[in-house]
Amino acid sequence: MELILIPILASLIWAFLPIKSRWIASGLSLIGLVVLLTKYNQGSFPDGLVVFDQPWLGESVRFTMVIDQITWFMLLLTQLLLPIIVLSVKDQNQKLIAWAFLMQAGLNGVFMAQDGLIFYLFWELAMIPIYFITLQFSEKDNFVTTIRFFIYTFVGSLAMLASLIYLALLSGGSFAYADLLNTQLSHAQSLIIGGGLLLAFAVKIPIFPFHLWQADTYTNAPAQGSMLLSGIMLKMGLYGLIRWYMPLAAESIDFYQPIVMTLAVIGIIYGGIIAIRQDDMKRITAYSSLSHVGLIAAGFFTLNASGFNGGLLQMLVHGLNVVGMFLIIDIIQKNANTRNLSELGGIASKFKFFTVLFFIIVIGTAAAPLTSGFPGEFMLLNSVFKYNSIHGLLSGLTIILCAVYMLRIFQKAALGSNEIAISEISFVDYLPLIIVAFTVLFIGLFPQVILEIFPLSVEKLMLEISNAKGVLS
Amino acid sequence: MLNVFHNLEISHYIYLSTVLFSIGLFGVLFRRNAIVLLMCIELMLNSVNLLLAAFTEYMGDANANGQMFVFFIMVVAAAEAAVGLAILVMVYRNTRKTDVSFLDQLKD
Amino acid sequence: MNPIILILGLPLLGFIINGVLGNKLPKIVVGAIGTAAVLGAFVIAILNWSIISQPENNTINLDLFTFLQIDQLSLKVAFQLDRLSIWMTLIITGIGTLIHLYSISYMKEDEGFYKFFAYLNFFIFNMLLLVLGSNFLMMFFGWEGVGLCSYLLIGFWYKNEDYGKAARKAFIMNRIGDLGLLLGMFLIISQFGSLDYSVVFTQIAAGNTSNSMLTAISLLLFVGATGKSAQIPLFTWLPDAMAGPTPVSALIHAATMVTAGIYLTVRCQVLFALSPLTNEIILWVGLGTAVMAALVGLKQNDIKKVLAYSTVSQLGFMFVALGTGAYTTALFHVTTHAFFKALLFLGAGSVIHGMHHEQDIRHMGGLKSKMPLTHLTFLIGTLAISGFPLLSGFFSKDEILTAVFMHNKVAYALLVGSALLTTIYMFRLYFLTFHGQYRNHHYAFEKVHESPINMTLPLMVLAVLSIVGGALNLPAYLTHSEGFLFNWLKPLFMIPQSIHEIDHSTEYVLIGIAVLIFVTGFLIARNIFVTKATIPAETSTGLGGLLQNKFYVDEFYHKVFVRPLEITSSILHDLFDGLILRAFTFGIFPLLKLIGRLNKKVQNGNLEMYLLYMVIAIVLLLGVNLIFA
Amino acid sequence: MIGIALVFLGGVITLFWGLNKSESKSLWILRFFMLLSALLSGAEGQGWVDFSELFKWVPAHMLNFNAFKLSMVSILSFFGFYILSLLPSTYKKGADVLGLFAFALTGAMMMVGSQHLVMLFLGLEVLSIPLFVLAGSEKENIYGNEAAMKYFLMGAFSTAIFLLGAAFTYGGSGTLILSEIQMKLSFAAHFGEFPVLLKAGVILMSVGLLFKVSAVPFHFWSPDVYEGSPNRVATFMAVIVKVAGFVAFAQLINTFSPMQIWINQWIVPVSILTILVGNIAALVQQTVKRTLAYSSISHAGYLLLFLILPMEENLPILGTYLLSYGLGTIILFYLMDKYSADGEKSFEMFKNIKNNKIDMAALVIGTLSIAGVPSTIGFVAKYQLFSAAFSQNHYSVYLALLGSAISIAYYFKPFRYALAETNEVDAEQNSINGLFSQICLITGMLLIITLGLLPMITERIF
Repeated sequence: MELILIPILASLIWAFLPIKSRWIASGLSLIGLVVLLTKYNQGSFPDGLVVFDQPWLGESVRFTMVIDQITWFMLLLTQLLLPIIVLSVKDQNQKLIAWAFLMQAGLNGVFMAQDGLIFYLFWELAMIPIYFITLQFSEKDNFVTTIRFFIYTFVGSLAMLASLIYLALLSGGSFAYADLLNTQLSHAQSLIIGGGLLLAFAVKIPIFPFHLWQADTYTNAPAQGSMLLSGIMLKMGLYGLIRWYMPLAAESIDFYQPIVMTLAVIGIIYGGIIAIRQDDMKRITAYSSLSHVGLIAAGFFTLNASGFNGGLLQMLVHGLNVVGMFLIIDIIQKNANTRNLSELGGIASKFKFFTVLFFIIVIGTAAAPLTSGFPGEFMLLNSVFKYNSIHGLLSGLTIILCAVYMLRIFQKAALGSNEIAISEISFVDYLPLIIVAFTVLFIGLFPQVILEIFPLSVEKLMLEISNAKGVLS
Repeated sequence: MLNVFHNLEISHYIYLSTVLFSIGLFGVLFRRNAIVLLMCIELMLNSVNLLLAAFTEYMGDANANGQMFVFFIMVVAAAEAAVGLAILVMVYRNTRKTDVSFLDQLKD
Repeated sequence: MNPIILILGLPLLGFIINGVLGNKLPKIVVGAIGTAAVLGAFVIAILNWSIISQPENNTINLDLFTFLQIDQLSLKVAFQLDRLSIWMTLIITGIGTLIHLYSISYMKEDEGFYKFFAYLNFFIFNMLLLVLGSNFLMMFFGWEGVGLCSYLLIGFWYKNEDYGKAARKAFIMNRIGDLGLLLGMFLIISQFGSLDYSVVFTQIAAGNTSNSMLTAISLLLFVGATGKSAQIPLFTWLPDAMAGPTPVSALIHAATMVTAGIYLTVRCQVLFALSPLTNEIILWVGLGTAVMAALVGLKQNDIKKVLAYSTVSQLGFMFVALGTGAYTTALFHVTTHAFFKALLFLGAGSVIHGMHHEQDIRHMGGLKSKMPLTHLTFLIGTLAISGFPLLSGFFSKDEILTAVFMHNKVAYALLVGSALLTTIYMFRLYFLTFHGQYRNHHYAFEKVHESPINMTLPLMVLAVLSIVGGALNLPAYLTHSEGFLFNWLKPLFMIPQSIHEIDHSTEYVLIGIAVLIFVTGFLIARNIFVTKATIPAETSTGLGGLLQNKFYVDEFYHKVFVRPLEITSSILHDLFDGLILRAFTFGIFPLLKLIGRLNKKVQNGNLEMYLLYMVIAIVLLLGVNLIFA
Repeated sequence: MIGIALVFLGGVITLFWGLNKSESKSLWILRFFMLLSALLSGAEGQGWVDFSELFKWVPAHMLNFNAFKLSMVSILSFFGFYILSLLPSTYKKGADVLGLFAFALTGAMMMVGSQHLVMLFLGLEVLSIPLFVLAGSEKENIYGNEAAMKYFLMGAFSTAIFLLGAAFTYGGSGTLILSEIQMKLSFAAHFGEFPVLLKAGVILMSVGLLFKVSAVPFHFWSPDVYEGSPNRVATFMAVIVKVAGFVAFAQLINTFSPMQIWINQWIVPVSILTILVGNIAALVQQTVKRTLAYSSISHAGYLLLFLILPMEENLPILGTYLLSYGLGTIILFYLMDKYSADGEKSFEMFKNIKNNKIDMAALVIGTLSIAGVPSTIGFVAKYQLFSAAFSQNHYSVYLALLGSAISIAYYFKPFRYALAETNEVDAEQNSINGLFSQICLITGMLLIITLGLLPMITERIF
């Protein structure tokens, strides 16, 4: 519970007290991490530990918070990324940090909530800040794109709400996860309910045809907004996929699996192909993350252990890498006042260390062995290949496309002859990058350390899913 | 003479008041002058009064709810008429018109 | 202390030291560290030779930790030092040492000196990872790692856009191959539930795997091999890779990395031996590569480009050998080729260094007098590669030819032709560079100078090796027993490879043919470039033009793959993403706004209309719900 | 009951005492009485105090308040108080006009408490007639005049319709007491078919109420009248009339609950129509005030969904929704009123709000609540209403959700100017609001958030 209260408190402090030091901010955000680490033993329960449980609204809704291994891992992802992001906030928009904290609270809630409506509540709560961040701290008037993004995701959320209400109606008016899980659905019902949930998550992830908001929002949002979005928010969708959609509407998986798999694979290639030609670094990152996240979604939908473990691992990795990319973009933009590859180049001659970090993150994203990108992608591709060799082959193309556009970024931004005027990179700018680069190498070398976090819960989850599927068939 | 009224049935009253009501209604729809509109509305109200009275008589309601209602309606109608005319005067003072079709400043 | 840790650790250590504080250290120290690291690895490998060579338990294993554990499948970071890997290790570290030594003065002026040595050491580390790994995953790590290093080293002079392009091209083409390898690994996982060599190979040898499956796996692995070893269709990156510093070309793009494909095939001998279809494909791909590259080599004027195409062609030879099932022979040729091709590249480097970065052979000539050592060693290299009797190249190539002759006469004929071409273009290169009169007007003949000792020393060592290298696997007709390498590798092969029984008469005929080829080629080249002293024209036409432009393969790829991809990308982004999908998604807002505007018509401020609407509504309500309901 | 008495008293006092005086003093008197009534009836609603002894003389079949209705009365008077506190005077002298607010509020309470058609009718009129006057209370304002005229004519017209319906009902059932009508109906239900007179009656009476709560297609008056009349009056119409109207409406429909299925047949379409028209029309509005008017229409649409539910056990839902709707609407109207002071009517008015942190917060919270975004009471209300309605009718709820998705597009328009730092701010226009309204505002925000996060409180209230 403190994982929700502390950030809210911090956000209030930041919103109304005139503090301006990002060190204090990241200090505040580190508290969450510390608290979480102290909870590791709680997180080690495979079938979850109830950390908070109070009636919220009538008999139907209980404010239930549960931490199991997967949850703990997702919380880790959040608490790990937030300090990095907060540390990189520009001085002139410190107020952004308040929103970031609020969002942290929402995310923690989303990951811990064990009650349908509470889940939805935090889901929205986590979405509000990003909207305000995007609107408030961007360079130009981007109301239209932002409102589109908001409505787009809001429609998805409402579809989810409708499905949850429907589900609760069938489960006898209770939103408790267990009851929803034990509700048996007819085929038609499962299609409607599953479709609603799926829509919400697919928009958030985003899976191929629902990605339109992504590129626009990334390019318009301030770098930190993009980090929060791509680093953590997208993971909400993926988490929802495995924790809420699959077990609850398992009867519909057989129907949706081929559709989603195909769409995801299309998205993988689609994003990759588009990314190789873009000029705006943020756009490239947006489309690359479309393809990466598509791979994760595909991996989940293969419903095999390799896919689940790899997907979870890749969530963390992708979060770190994409945040690293945005950090780099932010630094470059701060100095060169542009992020268009055509106008960049020649950083390497001035900033060797920066270039090294840049390169590490680039190959990390391109999933070179001994970097963090590889193990997750290996497992995911393996699982997709196991599901269907054609899908496997097509989604395998991502390692080629990804190499193409990532190296292109590196080439055009860092290498080359022309000299862009980068004035100075302070230590505060370096620190988050260093952390990310370190994780890239560490996870690349010892992925098993991460995989050790959540094996039991994954097994349990997959068991639940297969049982729920079994109910109908 | 009187018994003519005695063998009137309830249906006649209903028809009559409906006709009256419709007259008022169409008046409201097709006349432009605010005063006429006001009168038409009064006509509608009174047709309702007639109907209520008739029903009371017809059902032999012991404590005459309906007729009691009639009095309330009359009172309210009077109050309404007063307010309406006041508004009308106010409008007339500002626009020199009593024609409602000129009231189209407020629109989307 | 497990030797593998040292063998792998020393280069890694060198990489870390040079990479972290190389810019603080003086250049000589940096060079020393780099060289010493590799030399150390070499020495340790030598020391462990005796252990490996014992007939029983002839492998040293090292299990570090579990990399991934996916329910049953467990992928370990594990290494093994067996007869094959130690052989490769010796080649890599041995030649690596020499080239490090060479680079100390070759790269003297470069400000990226420490970076260069760090990269080189890192490359050695990855290459060793590739050959020492005891499962496919480790090999894949090395596989991609060397690709990464070659990317870094090709683009070493990062200020030059074209070099950067070449580097990216190399990496991406390798990635295409890697995808094949990756998919092959997935197939292996799904089939055998493990990636360890021992498990997989024993299961294959047990022979309860469907033939089609084996073919599929081997084909996918071969796709990976074509990428790394620059075979058709993925060869175009190697000539461009010459953008890198010459020592890099010598080490990576001639001696070691490009032979990874052959190593892979030899390592999976049991797998390939059981899938004949794949072997046929390998044979013909290799053959095609050998001939095609040799042809192109005829018309190149950049000294390094010629050598590059010769490398491609030689790799083709090796794959032909593999295709015929002569695995030892392939490895033998790998070895000898490593010697003389490294020698040639280093010699070329010495020339370039001596002529202050002039690479066009049309602007050379008559250097014999100015740089005698280089000239002599280069000559030896040329002789070796073009199969001068009793030099290393002669034996290895002859074995290949013999094997092909037994296998398929047509292939044999083509390969002979390719060998002939080899001789011709090599001597063309040699004559144009060292004979005739000096043809460079920008750089005075007087300033041309011989390279310092630590550059020529490696040349001499390699020259010696190129001469005696043949001794490693002498043919039966000399020793009346199988060659040393053959016996050395024999315990490794779960399926004994075919010893082509061949009567001596035929064999002598074949040898005669080989010698004949050499002589003819030599004479042709001499006739053209010495007697006639022809200087290749700037641009040649007809067939010549075709060859000079490398059969327009690059242009073809660009037209057929790159360009369409770019166009698709633009179309997808601008048209589909930007218009169609957008219209379908966000088109709803204008639609709603339109309806909203219609409402303006209704809400027009007119009282009577309002009343009318209300009355209509009432009538409808009453009518529908009283009469019709 | 005590509420009616107090507010009426306050009204009378201000009427006579405030004659030709400036507002401020009499405003305080009025606020005091309204707050008092809110507190007392609230307390009575919770059963802490009991005033029923004082009002034994009121016939219970005419006017009767149970716990829920008492809470509604309390909320009504609180809203009255809140409106009068937040929205300042628009005219200098003539505080007697204030009395009319009190009387209108009295009428609203009568509607809430009515057990008898006559009482319902009286409440309706006592609520409406003062509003006719108030709409035109700016005598020189031509728009005010037009608004008054339109509102009056259409109001009177709808009254007539309502009365016809009442007459039919009387004819059909022979009584005007709601509970007896219900009894008669449940007898009739046994014989299957219901008398046509009653059906016609309920439809016509509903039309009268649909007009009051401005449901499509009886909504035409509300945008125009809101726009024409002073902000304070507009707020009053938007909030008080709707709250009272819906409580009465719910009760009326409940009276006819035996024919519920038949009623749903036409309530659901009307509700869907209202939701869609309200939201879509709001999208294209230029002025803030009209947008708010249409937003209130769309909320009427959501609320109509309540009428298809069995009333008794769902009353808390109605209460919560009305509470949330009132709070959000009043805050937004307040901001609109405050920042349109310089004549700017479009959404650009909000670009000056950056100077005032509290107003900013109010804008954010109010908008989120009215848009039904979680962690506000608006979400709790919407969720409860929709999930209850879902059990009766799926499609209407899906459409309602769609509607609330659309509504985001106009609810968040202010932020374009309020947040974006690209817009310049004229510094002298930094508005400090008085301490009192400050406190009220903060109270409102706290209510929204607290009830949003701890909705169990609302269950205690209703």
